[in-house]
Amino acid sequence: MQLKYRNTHYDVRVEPDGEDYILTVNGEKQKFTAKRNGTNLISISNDNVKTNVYVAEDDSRFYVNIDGDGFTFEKSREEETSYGEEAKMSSDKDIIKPPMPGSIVKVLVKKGQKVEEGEGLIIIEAMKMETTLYSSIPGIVTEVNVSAGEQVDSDKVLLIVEKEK
Amino acid sequence: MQLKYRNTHYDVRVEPDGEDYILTVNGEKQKFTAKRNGTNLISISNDNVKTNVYVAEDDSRFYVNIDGDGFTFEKSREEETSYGEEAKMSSDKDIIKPPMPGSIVKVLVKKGQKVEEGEGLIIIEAMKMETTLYSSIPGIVTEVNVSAGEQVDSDKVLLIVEKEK
Amino acid sequence: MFKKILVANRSEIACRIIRACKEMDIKTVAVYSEADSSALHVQLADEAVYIGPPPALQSYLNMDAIIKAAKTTKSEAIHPGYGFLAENHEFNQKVKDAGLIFIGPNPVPMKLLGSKVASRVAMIKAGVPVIPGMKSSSKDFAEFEKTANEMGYPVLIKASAGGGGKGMRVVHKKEELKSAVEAAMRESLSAFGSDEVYLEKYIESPRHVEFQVAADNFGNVVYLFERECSIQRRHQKIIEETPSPVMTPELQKKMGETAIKVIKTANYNNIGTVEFLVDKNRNFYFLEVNARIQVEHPVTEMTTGVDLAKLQIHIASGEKLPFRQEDLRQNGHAIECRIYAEDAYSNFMPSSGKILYLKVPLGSGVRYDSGIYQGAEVPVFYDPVLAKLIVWGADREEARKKMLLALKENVILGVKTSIGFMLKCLEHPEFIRGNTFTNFIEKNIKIEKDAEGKLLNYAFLGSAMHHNDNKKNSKTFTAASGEMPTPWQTIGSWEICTGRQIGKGN
Amino acid sequence: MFKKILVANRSEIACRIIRACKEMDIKTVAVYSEADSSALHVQLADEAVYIGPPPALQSYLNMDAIIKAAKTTKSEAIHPGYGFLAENHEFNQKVKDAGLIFIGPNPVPMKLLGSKVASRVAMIKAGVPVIPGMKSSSKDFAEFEKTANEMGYPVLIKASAGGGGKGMRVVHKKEELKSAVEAAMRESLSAFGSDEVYLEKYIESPRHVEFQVAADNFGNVVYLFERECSIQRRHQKIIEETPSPVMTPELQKKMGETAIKVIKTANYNNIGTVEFLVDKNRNFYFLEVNARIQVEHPVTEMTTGVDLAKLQIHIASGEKLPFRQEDLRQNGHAIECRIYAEDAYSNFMPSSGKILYLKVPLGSGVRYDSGIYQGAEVPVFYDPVLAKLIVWGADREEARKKMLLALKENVILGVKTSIGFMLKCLEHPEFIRGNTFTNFIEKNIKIEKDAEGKLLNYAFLGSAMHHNDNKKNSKTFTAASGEMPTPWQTIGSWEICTGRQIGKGN
Repeated sequence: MQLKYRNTHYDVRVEPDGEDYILTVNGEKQKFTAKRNGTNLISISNDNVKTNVYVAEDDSRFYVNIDGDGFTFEKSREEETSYGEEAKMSSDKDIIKPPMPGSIVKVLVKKGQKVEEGEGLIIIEAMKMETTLYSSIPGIVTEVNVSAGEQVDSDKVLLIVEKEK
Repeated sequence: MQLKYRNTHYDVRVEPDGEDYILTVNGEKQKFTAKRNGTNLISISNDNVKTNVYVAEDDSRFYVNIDGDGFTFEKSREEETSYGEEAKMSSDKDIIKPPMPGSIVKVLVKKGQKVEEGEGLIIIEAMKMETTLYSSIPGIVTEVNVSAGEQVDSDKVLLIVEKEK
Repeated sequence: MFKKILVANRSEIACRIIRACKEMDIKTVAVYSEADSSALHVQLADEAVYIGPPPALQSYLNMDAIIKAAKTTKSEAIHPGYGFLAENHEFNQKVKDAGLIFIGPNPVPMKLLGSKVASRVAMIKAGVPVIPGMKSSSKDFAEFEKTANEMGYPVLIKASAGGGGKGMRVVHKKEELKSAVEAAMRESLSAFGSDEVYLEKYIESPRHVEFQVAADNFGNVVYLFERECSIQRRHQKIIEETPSPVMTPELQKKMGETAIKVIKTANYNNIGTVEFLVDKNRNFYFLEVNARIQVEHPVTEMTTGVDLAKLQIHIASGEKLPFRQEDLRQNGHAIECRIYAEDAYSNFMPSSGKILYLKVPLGSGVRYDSGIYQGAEVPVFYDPVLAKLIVWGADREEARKKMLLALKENVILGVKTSIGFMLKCLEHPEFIRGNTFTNFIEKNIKIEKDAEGKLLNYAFLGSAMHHNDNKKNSKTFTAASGEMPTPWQTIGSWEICTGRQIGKGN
Repeated sequence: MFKKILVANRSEIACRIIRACKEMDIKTVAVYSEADSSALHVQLADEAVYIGPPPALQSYLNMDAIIKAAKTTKSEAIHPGYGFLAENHEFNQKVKDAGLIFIGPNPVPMKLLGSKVASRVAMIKAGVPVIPGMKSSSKDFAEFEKTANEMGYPVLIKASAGGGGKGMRVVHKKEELKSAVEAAMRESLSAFGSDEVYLEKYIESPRHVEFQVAADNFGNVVYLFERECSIQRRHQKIIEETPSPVMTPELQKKMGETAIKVIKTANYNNIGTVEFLVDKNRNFYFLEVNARIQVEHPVTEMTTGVDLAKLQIHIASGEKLPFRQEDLRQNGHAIECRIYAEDAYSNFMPSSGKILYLKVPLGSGVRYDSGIYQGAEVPVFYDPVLAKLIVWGADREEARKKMLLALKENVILGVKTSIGFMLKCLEHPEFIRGNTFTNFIEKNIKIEKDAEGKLLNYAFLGSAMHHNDNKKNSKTFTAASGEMPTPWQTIGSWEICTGRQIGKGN
């Protein structure tokens, strides 16, 4: 399956090998001793030392906890395996969506405006805290879909910044 | 649905009635305000006082907890709705099965032996405790399927006592 | 300090010990039988070693397999918990012989105290008050009969190696004596590997009051006050508390010092419990020493602030006691309820199955020492303890109220539990008054379910709504529940008559 | 004593108060917004009243709806918890005017102390040491600029009605002042309904040490010792402990008596918290009084044995304090970690979602004050607190070890949490040494995820195995996960740059 973790894509496969499991990540194989140990618990043994990996999933993500360390993996669409294409896209275009539903405090830029990498675009309030969303690329604001005071859902595209061609 | 609780059968149906629910038990109707309040929790309101009913089910039973009071309901086979027939059967015949897997300590009766109601039939040890199983009817032991020392599962028929015809 | 400890136990006490080790930066090794491969203690430990098939004799009582597991994993010490091999002096010696540390007393005092009879004799000699009875165990039934006739009924049959009510029988009439002795021998053999039983005078309506003691390897001994454990069913404690409602500063001092005398007489080291019966006139009789950590140790921890599991490990590693008698104080009141998988309304018949839903009780002053999790299987092979619920309050009434609330919040679905029954005990006016005697349940609690028209309807409504939602939400549900039941699931039923068994349903 | 109390709050503190009431045999009424209809506090209360749509202004800040709910349910008193209306003196007065008891101080001292500026003035007059700064709040930016220029940067903008870091901004340079004042005003308005902010000198690397006090309606005042709450992110406490590592008996007595002076000066009643900053030379400055129960109150409860929630209710019902200063004692050490739904690696961005899996931490000395359950939704509308984890140990190091273990055992899947981040804090040598200053995180904790090759592979393996098992076990799974994602779920990503925001990522 295709997972995305911190903006990197991983092709992850696992197959049983006797009592063990072969994990293949981006083509690289490793062997582990592991067993399911409860509804949401996989225990992995290495040199007789056991690590408990707690896992849950919903439609779009895996949530993992290992001794207090959390990992969230986005599930990628299975069809969308051409990494190069997407990477190019995301570095050419910055689609700004809110981290969670919230309300727009202030829009800091206008359509057509030139912005620097790291420039603040919009201030959003969610859970009683203000957060500024920044552009990850230098470019031109090509879309502004919200205005101050608006309530927005987390899949709403607030703004798009595109690199000048 | 058909439920069995403490050797009594109940025909239980529920249907929504606006925001409320109509519960029909053995033909008698009552109206309740209730709502699902979590995966295993139904909250029932009566005169504004809320009672939390926790429920889980498996293939054969419902398990219910209300403020520490436990209820276990056996699910009856849907087809088997003729109560009279079954009641007759069970009062004519006592099929002794262990309450849980365990090992037979001692068989107190022999095939063909006459027994009184409440007479001890067999001693079983489960979870490190000895328990005697008694006959619920007076009759004749018509089957003895185990002997001392044997490990038995909970669906094993240990003994059958039948009323003399 | 040890680097790695093997915990030769299962369920809540194994988890308790593993957590203590983790806090001390000691690695832990769990052992498990086939029935426990996904058990909570296996999840929790750093390593886990398989030691045999489900029956305890082949796994948790399998000395060689356990010692081998300790050697293989390079463990330095073995913690036995309670039950199983905890008070087996042979195992204790074998552990020593294997070059490992046994976390508990030395084999010699353990052997002495492990024999209820030998310890009685030693304590009588030392001037400790004991209950009249047989001087030693016997296989000669005539001897039981003779002693019983001399002292008069009722008498009590006890397993010399016993504990937890196993192998124990009260006999009220001469005619019941023989079958009671036989049953006690069988139970003792199965539970402890020894069929030695003996007989003593049965003291009616006493309190069971025990003193926690701690002794290091340098002769320092202290007591950490008492626990009252009078609420018992089938002679097994189910509700424990400290302080005891009957305690006075004078009695506490006197009993505490007697407990120290017992420990010194036996040359005992590490933590242990000196059990007494207290009669209505506040006379107390030495019963026995439990040479291990007790199920009910948390109530002492909650009121003294001393971590007894860690203390065991510190003492076993050769450290001195970190306090003197005058440093110890009781603070507030603690109560423990043992949550068993059992059906209080069928003679406390153990219940097994899968934990389909678990709601852990929370709140201030609430402690939950658990051996289960949602989804866990409760196997039939072992003691049916699921968890222990312990609460602390500034006084007894606050603790009692807290316990009522916490019991109601502790929802366990999938097996029958003793929770509802314990609520009845704690709500009883005699409990509130502190009138807790060992016959409390027999005398005060009706072992019948109340008529519960309203609740039953609520339960029906909840079940039906839950079922309908399940049907809606899961396409697989119908298939799963539509399996053909075996004829035995639907035809007939088994019955267990209560009240005619020797245990008398208490 | 009251027969019925309405709890005008949500999440863990509402549950905490409801449990206290239940132990006192007081019936409870929960209120809930549309987003909370299945929330834990609603489950727990005896009754529950709907008070409005999800936004707090329309529900938990809706005074009339709440007072109406209290009247309708025949509640005699309202407990406000913390946050929302807890320190709103208008609400306090309205409750009184409606013929109900407000469980907290009287409106007059609340109004005085609720204004940081007015209380500063009063305390200066009484001889209590305070931090230099503006005498009152202002809407005139020039006044901010003038005071800042006079005292020199860095300065701190604070909401007069504030608390929990809301509406607070540190300003290091003149150019940043204007936008900081504006942002603070907006935040304050949205969080507290008032845009009054003021400015004071920013004391670098202080400790935040606060004293719990209790005052009855008869002039009796005691302090229940201190809590150190220096570990903060975004100016909000996340780890609290007692005793403070910096405390000495002399300093404790001096600060405690100053706290009592503050309380008496304000004519304050019921429980409250007097906050101080302590600088490197152990000088202390009065900051403000929190006229309510604090998030971190459990560490005081664990070390003194006093139930503060119950004490609030006793005092409000007109009872005298049940103890004098000399009866109170600190016992052992307690630490609290606030478990927030937030992403420590994205500037502590709040996270919302569904709790897909919850494993409550257990063990001796562990308390979990929770507002969630497995299956619960964490709404986006409120403070993202999920639970508070509190541990008690005989000393600081034992408590710290216990907290590390308990944090690791507290598995919450479905939202991001601060657990991993707090582990880093507690494991840091400076924390172990007790060097806890308010800039602890900024100075010591790298807000970046470590390279974690091995763990990442473990996480992949666990995810893949879990996914495969799910596929096998559920026929509905494929359908559910096979939904077409929107293009936005897969194309592109949003970014939040840290370190450039006024909050500076601490």
